[in-house]
Amino acid sequence: MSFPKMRVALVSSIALALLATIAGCVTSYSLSEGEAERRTVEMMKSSFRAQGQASLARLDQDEVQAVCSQYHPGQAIPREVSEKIEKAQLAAIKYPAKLMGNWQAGERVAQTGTGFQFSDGPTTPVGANCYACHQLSRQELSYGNIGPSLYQFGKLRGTSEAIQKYTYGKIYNSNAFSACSSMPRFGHSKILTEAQMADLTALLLDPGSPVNQ
Amino acid sequence: MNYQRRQVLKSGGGMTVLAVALAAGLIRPQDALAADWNGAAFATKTVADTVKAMGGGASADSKDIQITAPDIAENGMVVPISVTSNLAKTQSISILVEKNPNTLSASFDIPEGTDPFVQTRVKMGQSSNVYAVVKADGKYYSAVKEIKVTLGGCGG
Amino acid sequence: MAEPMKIRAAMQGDKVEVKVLMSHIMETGQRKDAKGVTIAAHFIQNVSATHNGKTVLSAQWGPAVSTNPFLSFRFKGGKPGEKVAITWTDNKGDKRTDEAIVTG
Amino acid sequence: MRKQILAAVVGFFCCVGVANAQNTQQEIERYRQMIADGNPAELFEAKGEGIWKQKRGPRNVSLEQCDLGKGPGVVKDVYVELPRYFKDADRVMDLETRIVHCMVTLQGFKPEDAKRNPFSTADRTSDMESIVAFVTAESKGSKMNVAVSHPKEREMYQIGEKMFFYRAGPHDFACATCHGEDSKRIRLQDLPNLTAQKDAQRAYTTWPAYRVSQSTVRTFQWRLNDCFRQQRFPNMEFTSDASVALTMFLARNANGGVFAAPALKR
Repeated sequence: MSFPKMRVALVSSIALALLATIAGCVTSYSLSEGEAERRTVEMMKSSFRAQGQASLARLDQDEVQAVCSQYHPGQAIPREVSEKIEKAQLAAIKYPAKLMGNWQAGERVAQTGTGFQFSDGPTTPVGANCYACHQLSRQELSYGNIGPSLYQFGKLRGTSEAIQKYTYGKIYNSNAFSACSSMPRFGHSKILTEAQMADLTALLLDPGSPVNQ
Repeated sequence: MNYQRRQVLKSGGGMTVLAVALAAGLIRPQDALAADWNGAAFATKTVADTVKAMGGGASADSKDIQITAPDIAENGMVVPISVTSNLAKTQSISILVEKNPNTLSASFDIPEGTDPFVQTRVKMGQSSNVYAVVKADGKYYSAVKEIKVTLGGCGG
Repeated sequence: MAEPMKIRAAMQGDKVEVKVLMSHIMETGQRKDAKGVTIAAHFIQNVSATHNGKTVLSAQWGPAVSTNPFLSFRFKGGKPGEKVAITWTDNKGDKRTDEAIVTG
Repeated sequence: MRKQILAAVVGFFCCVGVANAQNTQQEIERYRQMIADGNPAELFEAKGEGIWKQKRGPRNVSLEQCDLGKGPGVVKDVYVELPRYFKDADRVMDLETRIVHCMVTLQGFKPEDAKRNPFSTADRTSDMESIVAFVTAESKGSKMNVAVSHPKEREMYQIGEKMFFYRAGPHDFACATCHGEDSKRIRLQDLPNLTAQKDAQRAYTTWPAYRVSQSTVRTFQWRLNDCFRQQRFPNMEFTSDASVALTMFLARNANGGVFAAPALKR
């Protein structure tokens, strides 16, 4: 899976031109595009230090991250680029036998914002922090809006096998359905366990879940 | 015991209060250095007990006490609260948070010539009813307001 | 050791409005440090405000008053140029007094 | 005070009960107005001024002769022109980097000692936070005016911009994930769109800030460090080149905004 260099370069220069317009005043950059990219990575590697579970290897981008860094939020991604990402990411999803777990456990995962930070110890719970970006149950007033509201997610869609598979898959790898999504690839990047993702699927789909009241 | 404690507290503080509070195991010695600090009241865990420890019986609801505070606090570490009493001869204003580990947050004596008004900020461990208890002309009155505390930030 | 307070005292009609910020940790005694050891309670217990030798407010506080406490109140009988003094005492015996001049 | 009365009136007419998203926002706004009067950051500004003037370090001198960009001893309005290129160090520096530089060159501290305690923790306070509170307060009311004229300033801006959009780590986050679009929130916290001038101005001009959740003044260096922590990146070193580059990008984008910090935040 590789992207033609030309296209990436072209797209990123368009993106840069757009940003230069927004920033307005910066008329000229002193570094060429390639040089700027090289220096950025080099500077980051010399400016961060590994701590706890966060090693410097985290600064290395995979292909999706590298490509998606070229497109700024709200900016359209060319169809051939997004299709390529979505196809490859979809093919890599691993589904468990049981897609729906326990919604109560899912609610805890949705409320938990810790895990994977350099400040988190080995026993710090790992959560999905869904409420940071999504509305889910009505009882929780403190929710964000980076992602769409998921209130009544299951009530509107039912709990068919296909919906369960889509829901689990979206949690597992958001980029399989929406290239360069802001949402972490919870399964692909091994953030959550299979059981946690099944519990979140239940939180979204189970008719008894507060999300569907 | 209860009667005796109230008598002691009514007497206005001093070593007796300290001795009783220590005997009850409510506060530790270093918490009670100040002679005019009602340790027993600050150790209470219910609104009724706080009012008792301050020397009152039951407090009556009053529309003449106004609590100004947000319905929702963005952070429980700093919850702004002001209390205005329109009761004649207001002598003291106290702020109580029902669900904090200890109910009483702060108590203010209002001398003649000072407005029956105070504004301060308190910590709230969780969403709770907040009471303003006012002593006026020797009697106790109260008002209540619910304040929700939200969980903020990125969660980590 | 204790840091100075910030006191503002200003005429509001015929009254003096006083606003005070105090530098104090207001440790509850309920928190634990990184090693899991409970951090001892450390908080202001008494606050008094005086004007021309007369007490215009006195307060008793518990550890639930916010860190770096804020206090505001109003009293009658003050004039621009006069002093308002605030004193706090904490449960470890630390004490601090600061003054402010009433502004017009 | 008038704001408080207005807020009280608004609150009076606002229904109590199950709050919907809109009046949740309204109440949070009311909360912010109620705490705005009486910012404990003032306590830190006073403390910082004391530290600035105190003779310290192996050479036992104060920081009063430190050149923050407008000549030795000038503190007024320096922050709105930082970061900038400093010839004596041949480096673009933000305020914290320059303070460390002065602690080393004037006071004789070892660099590692000068950088040792940049952010307060639960059991120790940071002098750096107080010094920064003092210096930044001296720019209150002035307009952001960061230059990108020196080649090294342009370079840092360009690299800072790249860094802003750089997605990495287990969560695929970049700064832009949370700060690249209008009207977004995490939980109930509004997220400034740092690529849009108005938001960039409002955000940058309100740091440093007294954080009520942390009972201390947090600096812009802290803001970046903690964003990267939550981005699941490794620990960004205090006053590192990357931190200065990103600050350059964000400060420059805030040009024209009126500086209003140290502010008061959740």
